[in-house]
Amino acid sequence: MAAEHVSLLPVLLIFLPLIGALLSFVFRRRAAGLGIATAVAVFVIAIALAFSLTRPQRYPVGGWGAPLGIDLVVDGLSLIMLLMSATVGLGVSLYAGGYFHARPQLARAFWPLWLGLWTALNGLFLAADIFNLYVTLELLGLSAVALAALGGSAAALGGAMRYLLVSLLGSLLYLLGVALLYHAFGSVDIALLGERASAQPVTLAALVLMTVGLILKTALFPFHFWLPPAHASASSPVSALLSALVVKASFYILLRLWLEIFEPLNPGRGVTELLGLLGALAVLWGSLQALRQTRLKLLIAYSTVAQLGYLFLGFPLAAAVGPAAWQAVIYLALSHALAKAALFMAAGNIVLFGGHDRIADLDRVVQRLPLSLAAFAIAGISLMGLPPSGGFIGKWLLLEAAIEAGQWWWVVIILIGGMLAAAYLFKVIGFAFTRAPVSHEANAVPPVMEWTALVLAVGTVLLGLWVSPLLAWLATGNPFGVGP
Amino acid sequence: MSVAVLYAVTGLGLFSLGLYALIVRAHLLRKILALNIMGSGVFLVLTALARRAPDGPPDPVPHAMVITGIVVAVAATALALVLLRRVVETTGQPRLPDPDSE
Amino acid sequence: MTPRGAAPWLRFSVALLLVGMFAALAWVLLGLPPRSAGLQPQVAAQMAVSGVDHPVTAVLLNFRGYDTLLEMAVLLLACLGVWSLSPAVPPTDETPGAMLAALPRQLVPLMVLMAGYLLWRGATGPGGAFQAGAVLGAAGVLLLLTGWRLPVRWQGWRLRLLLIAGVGMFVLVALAVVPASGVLLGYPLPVAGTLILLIEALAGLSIGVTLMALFLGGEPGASR
Amino acid sequence: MAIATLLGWALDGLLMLVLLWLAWRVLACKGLFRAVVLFIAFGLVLSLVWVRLDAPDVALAEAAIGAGLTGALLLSTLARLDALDAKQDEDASS
Repeated sequence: MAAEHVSLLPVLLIFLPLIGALLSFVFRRRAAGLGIATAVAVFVIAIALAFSLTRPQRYPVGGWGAPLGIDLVVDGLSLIMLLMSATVGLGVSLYAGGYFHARPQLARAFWPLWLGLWTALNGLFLAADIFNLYVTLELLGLSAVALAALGGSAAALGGAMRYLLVSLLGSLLYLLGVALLYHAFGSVDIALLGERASAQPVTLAALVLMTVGLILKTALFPFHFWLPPAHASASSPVSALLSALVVKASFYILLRLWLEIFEPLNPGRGVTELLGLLGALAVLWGSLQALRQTRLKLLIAYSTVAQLGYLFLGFPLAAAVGPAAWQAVIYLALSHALAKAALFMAAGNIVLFGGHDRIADLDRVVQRLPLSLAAFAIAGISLMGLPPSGGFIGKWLLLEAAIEAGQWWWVVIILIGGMLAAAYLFKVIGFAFTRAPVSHEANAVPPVMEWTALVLAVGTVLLGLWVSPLLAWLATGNPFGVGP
Repeated sequence: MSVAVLYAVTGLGLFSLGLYALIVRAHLLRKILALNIMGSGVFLVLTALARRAPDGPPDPVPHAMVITGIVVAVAATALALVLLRRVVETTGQPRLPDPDSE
Repeated sequence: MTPRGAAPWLRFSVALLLVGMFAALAWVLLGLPPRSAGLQPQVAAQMAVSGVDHPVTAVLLNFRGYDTLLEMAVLLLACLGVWSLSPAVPPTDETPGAMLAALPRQLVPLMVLMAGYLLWRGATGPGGAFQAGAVLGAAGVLLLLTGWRLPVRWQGWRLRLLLIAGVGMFVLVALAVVPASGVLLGYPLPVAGTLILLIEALAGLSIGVTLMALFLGGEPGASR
Repeated sequence: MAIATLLGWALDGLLMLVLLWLAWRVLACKGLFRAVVLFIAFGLVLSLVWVRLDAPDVALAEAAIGAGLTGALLLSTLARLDALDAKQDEDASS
């Protein structure tokens, strides 16, 4: 069978959370403890994988190998995504330990669902097989929807229902693309498809179906309509997971398919320009909508719509200048994950503290929840793209790519997006300093919830300082393919 | 043109009909039915084209994929139906709330 | 009560768009090579070392067993989602009518027998864990329809253990074979058939119970 | 032989048309109960199609899960929705 030694670490990243989900379901009194233990273990294994991975690895499940069996692949791109989910996942787990402590009914549903979602995420980032990706997508979608509905309010249920319909529609469009590719080229393995696929109508049809399905799930403008209600009305740890991680998963699949199957076929400038244009519109529309919101969590959710837009600028820029644009995009995705998780956690603390999230009535939270406000402000710096932060590095790399490509219009979009982000974030911070006309109840916020928000926010600063090791990890196995 | 391909085209027809109803019909139960019919359409494309094997038995891999798909579909449908029930219980409406009305 | 549909202009443009999509995709399908064996030759070549004699079972439980494992997790998580969303089903003292009670008494043992047969048959012909589980689930639904409820002592952790038994056994086998064969889910050939039957038996049971639980809606007997 | 082939073609053509017609009725007919019943019929016809396509495993899964259990789930949901409606009407009239 496999002659060379293959590390079991990637497999553990899928199976540990799955086992954790099963155990926390059966032993529900111990669910929180089991969940946090699993989260720590997954985090440690992801770090160990990062330090031990020197070249990309292919893992044939069952020993069959593609095309008959299913392979798992880990390279720099999957590694960065796994690290992202491990970091945010650990943070959210600790935060959820505090958040659900007083809500045992919700806790018993939260832990197995969240660990199931984590299984799906890690499985998705490691998959090398488009049908296996479909199964992980469904696992991800169903657990995300169940988590989004957990709050139980009319808004949460309606948001979750819409999310479910969109998610299933996206999966079916994707699956139809899988059917076409399989029957045209006799394999569902991404690498084999990359070798066999040629520029013909069936490939183009699959490209269109899968791209539409995946941008629906990634909430790219104009398919963003489902995201703000679902993300804003979920309970706060869930909002953090959905915005930081779940929407990145479908973008990751799109990027993989694009890099390994579709881009080498040169589908034409039209496709990349269109995706870039939608991304630019998402940046503008999402930011303007965020500015209009009167509720804190909706504002953060619209900011996600805007920030996801930047990721799609990678398509036209990579077509012009190559892998540098994708480096920038992945850096932005990573920074956004940490920053957005921190923002939703801080917002969750504010909601818990004051019992509402009306921005105008924040009533001097800065004095009363200084740590959460600090987390909000630091994460905000990264979202605006100011130094020293991961968001700054990402935008800087993206600007460089745009200038090198001589496409100044993307530069304008990136700068306007940054300014709008500053405007909507300062609006929140401003109200946090002022006294509201009516004062209100105040509930104690467990310290762990404040600290996890702050640590993740500080993480965005570290991303701004640790640039070269991260870019070196990302380059493992040359995922963005500069020539053969 | 073989029967297998015609069945696959029928599958596309089911997919398109389902998608039309998913967009146009407002009642959530109708939308859930529409998604199920779309799913059946995709399964039909997968299975029908598996029978293009020259004289041999059909390709079993798509059959396995479709069985997986059927189980996933019933899981999704069960979750959707419970959500539908809860939406009706909380809002009194069997349709999606208007996203703009806060 | 019946919700209004979309506006006529919207209906018309959607219909137009979808007719276009259908035509384009149909044209694509007609352009595919009329003959293609897909992966059938590869499956046939490896059947001897798969541990079973039926190709679809070999693909589901061996060649692409990892998909099936994750798919059972999907079913389990859907059940979890359903439980988290709906109120618990209280223990009932409802007694089914004589006619309704008689029907399942005849049918249920027959269906359980059929499930067992399908499971065993899966190794050599059409059948297997999913079909067996579905028949078991249908028997359960029939019982539920006549007012039968799970005995109280089987609620709680015992029921949850039944629900996870399928995925749990799959995970256990997947990891347990690693020292022997060096890869995840790489069954050593002499025991491949036995391991597959073991996984299928528990998977069928779990699927049956999960489908029953999905039909019941809420978690039986859970305190709220 | 030729007659058998011809009959096969006719049966296939009929199944395709019935499938499309049932799908259209499920999505367009008046009344949810009727739609659900038609959907179950759709599942049963579909399992015949799987048999015609030499996919007996899929046919078994479809008949048991696709038509049977999905149908049962849909019917029980419909019953609960009707109960909810009735309750709301009472609330409104009181």
